[in-house]
Amino acid sequence: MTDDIYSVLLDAAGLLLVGMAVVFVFLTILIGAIHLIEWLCNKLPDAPETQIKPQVSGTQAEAISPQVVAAISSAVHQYRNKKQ
Amino acid sequence: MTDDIYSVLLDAAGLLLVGMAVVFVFLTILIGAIHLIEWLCNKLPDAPETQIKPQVSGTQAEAISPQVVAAISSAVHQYRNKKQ
Amino acid sequence: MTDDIYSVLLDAAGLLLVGMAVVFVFLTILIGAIHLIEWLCNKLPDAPETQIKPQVSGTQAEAISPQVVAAISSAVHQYRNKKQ
Amino acid sequence: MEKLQILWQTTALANFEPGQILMMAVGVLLLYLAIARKYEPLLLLPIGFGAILTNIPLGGFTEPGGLLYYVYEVGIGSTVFPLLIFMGVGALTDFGALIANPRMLLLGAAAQFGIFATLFGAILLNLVPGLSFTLQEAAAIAIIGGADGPTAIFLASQLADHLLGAIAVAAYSYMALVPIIQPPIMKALTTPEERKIEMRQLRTVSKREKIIFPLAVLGLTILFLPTATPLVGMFCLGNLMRESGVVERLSKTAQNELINVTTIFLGLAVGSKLSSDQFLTSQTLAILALGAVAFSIGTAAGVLMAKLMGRLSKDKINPLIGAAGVSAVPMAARVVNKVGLEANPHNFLLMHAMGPNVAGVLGSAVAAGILLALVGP
Amino acid sequence: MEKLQILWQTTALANFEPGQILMMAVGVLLLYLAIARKYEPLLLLPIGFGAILTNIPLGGFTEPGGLLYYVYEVGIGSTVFPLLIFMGVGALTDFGALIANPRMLLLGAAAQFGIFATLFGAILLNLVPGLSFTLQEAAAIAIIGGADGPTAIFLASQLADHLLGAIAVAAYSYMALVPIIQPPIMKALTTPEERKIEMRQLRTVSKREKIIFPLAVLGLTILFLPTATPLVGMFCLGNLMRESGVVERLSKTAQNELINVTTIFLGLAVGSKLSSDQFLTSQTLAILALGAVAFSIGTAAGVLMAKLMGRLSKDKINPLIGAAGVSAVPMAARVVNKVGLEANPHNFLLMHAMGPNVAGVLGSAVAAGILLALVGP
Amino acid sequence: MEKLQILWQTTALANFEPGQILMMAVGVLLLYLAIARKYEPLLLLPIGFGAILTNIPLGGFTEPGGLLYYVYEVGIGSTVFPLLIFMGVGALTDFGALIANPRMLLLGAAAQFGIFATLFGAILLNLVPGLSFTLQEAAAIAIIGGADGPTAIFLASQLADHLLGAIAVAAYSYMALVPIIQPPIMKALTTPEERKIEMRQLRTVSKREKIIFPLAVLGLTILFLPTATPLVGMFCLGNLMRESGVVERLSKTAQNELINVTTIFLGLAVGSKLSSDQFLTSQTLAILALGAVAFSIGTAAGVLMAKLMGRLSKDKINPLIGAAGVSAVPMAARVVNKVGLEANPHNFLLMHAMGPNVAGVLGSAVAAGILLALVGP
Ligand code: NA
Ligand code: NA
Ligand code: NA
Repeated sequence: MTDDIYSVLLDAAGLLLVGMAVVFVFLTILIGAIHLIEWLCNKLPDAPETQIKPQVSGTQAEAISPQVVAAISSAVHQYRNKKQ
Repeated sequence: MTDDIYSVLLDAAGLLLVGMAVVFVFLTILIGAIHLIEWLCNKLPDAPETQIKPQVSGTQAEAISPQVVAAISSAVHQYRNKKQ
Repeated sequence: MTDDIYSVLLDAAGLLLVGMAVVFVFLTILIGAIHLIEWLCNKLPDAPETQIKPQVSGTQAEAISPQVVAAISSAVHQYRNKKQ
Repeated sequence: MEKLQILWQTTALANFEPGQILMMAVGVLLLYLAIARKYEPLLLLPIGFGAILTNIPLGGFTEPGGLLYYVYEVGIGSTVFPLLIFMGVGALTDFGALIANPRMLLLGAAAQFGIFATLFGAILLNLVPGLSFTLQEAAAIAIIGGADGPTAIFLASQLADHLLGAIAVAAYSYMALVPIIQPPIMKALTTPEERKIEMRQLRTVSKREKIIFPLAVLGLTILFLPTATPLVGMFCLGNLMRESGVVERLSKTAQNELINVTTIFLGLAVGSKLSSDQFLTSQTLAILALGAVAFSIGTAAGVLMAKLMGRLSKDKINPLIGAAGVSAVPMAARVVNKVGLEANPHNFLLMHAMGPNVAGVLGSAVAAGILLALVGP
Repeated sequence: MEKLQILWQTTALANFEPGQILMMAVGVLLLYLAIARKYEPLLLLPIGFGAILTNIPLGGFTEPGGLLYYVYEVGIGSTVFPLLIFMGVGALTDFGALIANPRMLLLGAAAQFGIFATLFGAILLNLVPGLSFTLQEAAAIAIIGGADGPTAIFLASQLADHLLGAIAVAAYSYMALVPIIQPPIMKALTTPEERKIEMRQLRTVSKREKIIFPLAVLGLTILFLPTATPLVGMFCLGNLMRESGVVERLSKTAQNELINVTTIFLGLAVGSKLSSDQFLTSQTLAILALGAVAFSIGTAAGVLMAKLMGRLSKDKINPLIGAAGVSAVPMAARVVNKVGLEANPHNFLLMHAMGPNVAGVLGSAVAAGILLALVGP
Repeated sequence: MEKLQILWQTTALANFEPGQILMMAVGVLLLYLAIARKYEPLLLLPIGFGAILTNIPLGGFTEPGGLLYYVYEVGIGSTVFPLLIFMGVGALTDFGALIANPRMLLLGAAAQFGIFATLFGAILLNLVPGLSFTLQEAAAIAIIGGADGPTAIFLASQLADHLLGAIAVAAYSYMALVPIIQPPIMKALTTPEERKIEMRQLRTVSKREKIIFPLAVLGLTILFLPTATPLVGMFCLGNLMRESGVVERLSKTAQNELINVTTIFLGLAVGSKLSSDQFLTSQTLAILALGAVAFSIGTAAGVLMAKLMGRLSKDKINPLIGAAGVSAVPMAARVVNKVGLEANPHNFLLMHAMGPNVAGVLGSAVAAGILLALVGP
């Protein structure tokens, strides 16, 4: 019985060591990957970046739906009219 | 055959009586419960109520998404610019 | 073997002919249907049309949700207040 | 040529049965009512469309593998759709007027007389040769008198699946007809003086009362009527999300996207029960007639209860508001307001009618629970 | 150490098969096309991501219990996802330009020649050693020429499930490539004078016509082509919700939340069919080639039909608009507009091209119905 | 009278078991914490409500055919709900602060010590008479230390289904208690001088880096830890949709409607596991205790790691930010900011704490993958 618990405890201790080791190794590799990405992005010409930019703002503008814009202009107009 | 219908009719009449009785009893108890809630809410200090209030308006403000707000300010700006 | 392919090729050719024929017939009937609809709509009194119109604009207004309107008015007010 | 023959054999022209054509006409009629007359369009448009799709010869929409088959099994067979609609309705409902004047619950109770009287009436129809309703069928039909769509669909799907199409169509149609059905009854049972009565303004209700209310309703339902807890529970969850003020994004989702998506599919699923073999029966005509009776009796019972309460109460009660007890939120309350304004141009009854109106929702959910407990499967 | 070994045995490094690495590269390529080149990103991004996930060794995404397994079975096995997308597309489509000039339907019909000619071509490829397509497979591949994603997925899932990944990827890729594929064909088949032709302004279409139109389309489909009713029916439901004006909240939900959610899952589900064993075959290359052929033939047939109609008609017709008949809404119509502007800076063909463009959607749904009826299961 | 008896036998009053009453009280307590104290209301409100519903005598919510039964089987049994939430969280997460300072990943790694130490502690509790945890149960409990709701639910549903209710409740409760649990530990392990340290401003991160980052994370997970790919994959999909900028409407849907709908049902489904027979055990008390321990150890490990890194680094590091490594986004980062401001009113650590904070999400997903690989089914 106690033997059994000790074996499970050993298992758990193994998990503790292996788990923390793998977590650290994995995230350390990820650190390296991020540095690599930064290096690559600096290395590559900026052209595609600027190519993307204007269109990105375009899609962000799209995210504000036409109805909202319609609502706003109508609201602004109504507000203006009421004020006068 | 007719006996059968009469027995079902009796059943239906029973349902009519019991059903209406239970509906009335249930909703009458609920009337009592509402009065009890009112009494309790008046009895308890107002503190938690006021504690809730400011945050509630906070979450309501949250419900208006940042984009809507962004849309509005941009719309107002555009409108202003066009006016000038 | 080759016989088999020829029979499938014949099938495919048949599909080509029948398919295009049915597509054209179907869409030609639809052309007729659209003309019929136009004729019917012109024939029928305009009354129901005008009956619908005001309410339609009503539902479109509904599509702009009360919160958006609330957001707008509050935004306009805030904007006004900040300006002053 | 052979290919053209195969195609011809798959056309509807070669396979139509008269009943299917008739049911498609019913579908078109529902679309007409929804679009041109604006009768409960949110439900009747998808129901009408579903009715057309389900009656397409060889369309296979309601056979295993068909779209409507899945939608029905997943959404109504499981009772999930009506419960989600009920959660959304809970999130849309403000119980303030009822909490301010809890006696209005009695009007919501009285109006359920329409349900139980119609149940009795449906059983009476067994005396008519050719008509035959079991207690379960009668109960499913009677719930039309509750004037609440999701409650009717929930109960009908459990007590009399095969009548679901006719019951749902009747329920939504009569809810749309409230402005036509109710006023004559309201006027017949009240004097012009009674209709002119103005009512005392309602007290304001605190946020905390509104938060505790749905929990109290749930608690009482748990104690006394567990069979009503699916309906009442989801309704109270929606209402608690609304009033708690801490889960705004969940509450908005329940009120909008979730209820909209569910409404489209619920409508299609109900429409899929409008197949010719299930709808074109003498029972359907009886259901339509009984539904109208149920609505009328409920309205009358509500008005008479309001008159009685007015006599016993020291505060004046305009008996018109009893008519709102059938639920049909918010149409019935608006009709009360309109009839009240006709009698007295300064008499705004809308807020006072909202109390019995939401009480009627609770009342019919309670009635559904009773019917489930007593004649349920 | 034993634990490290177990971990190692679960890593991809120890289990990769070359095909999986290749398919992940395909997934990354699709992501690149979607993000950097903006090729139909709404679909190709989830498809590419799904392709990566499905090829993870020991990932188990497509085994029973895995996420993509559920998504595929629930959404595509049942055909529910493409139908919901089609409902949303219907709610997004304005048929005004087509109703104003119904002859444009002939252009939408002509462009379907791409489908049927490609079907014939796919069968011809059986003469090539190592390639073998059944009629069902050929029909599923040919539908790429319909230039309509949900239609292609719907048909492929029913006729040739195992080719679905390649077919969907080809369909969306070529739709994204419309601005590159179509202009050379359009210019080769037209003279500069023809491209300069300006067209008469379209009449305004009444609300009532727009409401009746989807019902007429549905009615004709029911009569003549019931196998097309799932696609056409859901499309018409969406369009009716849009045009009826009485169910604005359902229409908006179908156009936004519902179509967005479905798009995410549809893309993932399609991506889950890009497993190495199903995609890395000689058939896939043939599918890509046939898809390009189908698009090109459809474009050419549309343009030639428009030339023919221009000769026979008293109103002038710019033959460029025939190219929009392949559907690929609204990209093809925009391309027509652009090519037209190049020839004549005052020539705005966009509205005139919308007619054949939406006609192409109907045309390919009709073609899908014919294929289902004649070679379907 | 007989009918009244039948009704009485269906009431809760006649059927209550003490455990059910107790669990309903737990449900009410959760509602109180959610509404009055605003403890993670988005989850605890539906969980609390689900707990009430599931303990209704004869309510049948969790029996086959009941609403919560379906919701649980469809959503959690399949792991679909936590994965959808994770996708939404991915779409809500900005990795900019982490990419600008990738070493912060080490803090996210250190904080996972809370998980593995607690696993060991749970096994140690087997020495206490009456308590007994298998390795699988211990792992499911330990994940509470990951301070991430969907990760905890995902892992618990696969390793120890029967403990899911207690584990989810503990996870969300402790996440809500972060402002109470963490500050004393942070202050005990740091000197006032350390807490005053201001950190160098972060560099700006380009759009392209943000797009490639989720793909890199996915790639590494595929290579080294395939068992974590469901969680990490959906998270990265959400993040890629966000950062790619080309599928704005999908990203918004994942962040709003989809996550809201899923949250409602996930909460109800988790609540359905709070049945008296599964919750009222000595294990539950141990779970609550172990959860608090896990949180505390994770916080301490993060802070100590930050101190160590500060000694070894040439840039100064405020050790407080280590506490954010447990995840609990964004609460933990806000707590760091607050404690930092107390020590130095000019010290805004929020952005610096966001790095370890999102690193903690990745860290606990990685830890979950390790646990699945080593003790999984
Ligand atoms: Na009612
Ligand atoms: Na097409
Ligand atoms: Na964590």
